[in-house]
Amino acid sequence: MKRLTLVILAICALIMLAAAVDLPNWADPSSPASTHLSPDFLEQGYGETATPNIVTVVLADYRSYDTMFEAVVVFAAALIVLVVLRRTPRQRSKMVQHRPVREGRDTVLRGAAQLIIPVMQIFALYVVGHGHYSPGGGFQGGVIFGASFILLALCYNLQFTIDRFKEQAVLFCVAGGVLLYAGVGAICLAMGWNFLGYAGLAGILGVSEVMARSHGILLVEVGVGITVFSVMMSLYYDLASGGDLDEGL
Amino acid sequence: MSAIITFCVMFAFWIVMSGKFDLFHLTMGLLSSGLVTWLSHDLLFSGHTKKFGGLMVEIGRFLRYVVWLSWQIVIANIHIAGLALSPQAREIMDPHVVSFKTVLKTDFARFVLANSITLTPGTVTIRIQDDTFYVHAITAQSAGDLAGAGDGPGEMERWVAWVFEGGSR
Amino acid sequence: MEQFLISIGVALLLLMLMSLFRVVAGPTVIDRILGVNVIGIKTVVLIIIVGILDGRVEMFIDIALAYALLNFITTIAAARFYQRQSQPAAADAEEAKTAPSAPPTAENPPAGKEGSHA
Amino acid sequence: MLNAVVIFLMVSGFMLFFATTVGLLRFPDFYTRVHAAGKGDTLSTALLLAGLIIYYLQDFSGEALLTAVKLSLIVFFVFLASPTATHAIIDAGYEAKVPYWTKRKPSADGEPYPGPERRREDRQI
Repeated sequence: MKRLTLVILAICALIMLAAAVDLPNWADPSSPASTHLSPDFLEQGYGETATPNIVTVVLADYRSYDTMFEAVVVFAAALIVLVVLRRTPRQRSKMVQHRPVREGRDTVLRGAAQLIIPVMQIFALYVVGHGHYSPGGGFQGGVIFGASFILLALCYNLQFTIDRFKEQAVLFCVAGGVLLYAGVGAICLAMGWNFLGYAGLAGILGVSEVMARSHGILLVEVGVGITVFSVMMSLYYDLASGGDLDEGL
Repeated sequence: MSAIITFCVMFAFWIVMSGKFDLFHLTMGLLSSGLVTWLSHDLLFSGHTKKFGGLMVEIGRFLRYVVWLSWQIVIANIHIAGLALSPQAREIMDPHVVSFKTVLKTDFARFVLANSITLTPGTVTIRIQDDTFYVHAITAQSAGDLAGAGDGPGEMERWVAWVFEGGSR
Repeated sequence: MEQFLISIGVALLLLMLMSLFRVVAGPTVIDRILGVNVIGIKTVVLIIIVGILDGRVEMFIDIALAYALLNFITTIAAARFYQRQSQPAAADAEEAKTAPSAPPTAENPPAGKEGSHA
Repeated sequence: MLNAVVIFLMVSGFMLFFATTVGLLRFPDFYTRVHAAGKGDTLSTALLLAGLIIYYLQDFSGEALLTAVKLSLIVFFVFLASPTATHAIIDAGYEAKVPYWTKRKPSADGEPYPGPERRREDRQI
């Protein structure tokens, strides 16, 4: 079986190497991507979407399908970890508990956490909201927002975090973020444009088509942010407690 | 009350970070501050006096404490840098662990004291178990500075008690 | 002045490489965590120096702030994970509660406020 | 004139970081290394950032002021986070009973120096 795997891998590698010969050279100024696509994006990006950050425009508008399925991949990761690790209460009793001894020791970490966490959350929302102007966007902001909850779970304990943010709510957010992304695309479809053609939002939001694309980018960034932060929390809940949801690290 | 203060502080942070003052971004800022306030309004000022005036007094006293503390931090850094660069570091060092019971009541005051101990010369807080501090001291003299002479609390602990619990300095 | 900033940045990088020795050599895991923390904090300074040389601080500062936050969380998480691994399992923990949970110190002072002078 | 201040701040921050690194490399055990890392890191980062803030504020404008405020936010964050991280690390090391270096001799009645070493005999893990 192992030998078969090796053979298949070797064949795949050979095919890829053969295909790589035909790729244009790195940073070749005469390759199709450099002669047509990049200049077009750079010249028309701001005019079409009123968004100065070209990276955001390419990520969330020109190749929005790709980003949507990236969000779906993250969503699938959370589901798989949930399926593999999460235990039902009946299975739980058979397991040996490993409870860390921590009562009365967390004073310093709690003091730092209560000051840092709110600032961190507003910073995360700023990163999501200002993806149009500075580096940032849904993925980065979502990671920081999720990390703030992980800090809460580390400095207090996992049970405290779960009491504030129930597992059901987290899973609702996991699905809701992807739904928001796809829903924006579906609304555009319903308005008679392409799927994820944000200009279709112009009639609903009451703005020009260019501004509608800018707002559409913001909406899908928010969707990605919700997905990423809730997926991080879901992963942490399951991984830190081994699926029991009682004691974290 | 704590929710209102948290909202104002969060909105100030948003303004500083955003630096854009058009209607769209300000609305976004209001929404974000509201969301953060809803999620964690009980965190930022937990364990403090609930009255606005009392909070102002605490902040004012804390600033005076910071002035005193910064000088201690400079001394600490000169001390540790000299120790690191001196050729006979192992002769000067005398590491040992000190424990003492604190007089501070609130968790936040203990947090401030623990971090101040970590920042000042020759001592690092290892652990706070209930109300006992375990401190690692790198020289014999730094342990003496920490504990203070006689029975009463050390100088730093009196400062922290004055800031947060209104004791005499 | 730019020359000065560049040289400071390069010197910081060299010192971070020296700290990397502590990460590679150990001897314990917690030593490595300490070395990584030191390097992480200095990376924030390095990012801002690059930003100033590039003339786009307002962009790099977001990256630096995010890096500082994530570095802090990483350190805490690694330390907590290491701490949990070194604690006894649940069955032993019951015994440990009867044993003196306070680590004995130089003079193990009784209740009351007293430092243990050498 | 301002350049001189910037150079002074950054060079002193750099010297502190140099001392930190030397201490991190040559101190005998984990606990003393934490001393070097925890203290030197905080102030040297703050000094380096302060120098950068002053350098950045030389061409003054409203936006530059906002950016400088954001930079000082990082300084505050370092002063808050660095001691906390130090505390978390040394607490974890103490829990794990990392070997302990001391000059102190066992006392007269044969008792070993009761540092963290004795805890290891207490629990026998």
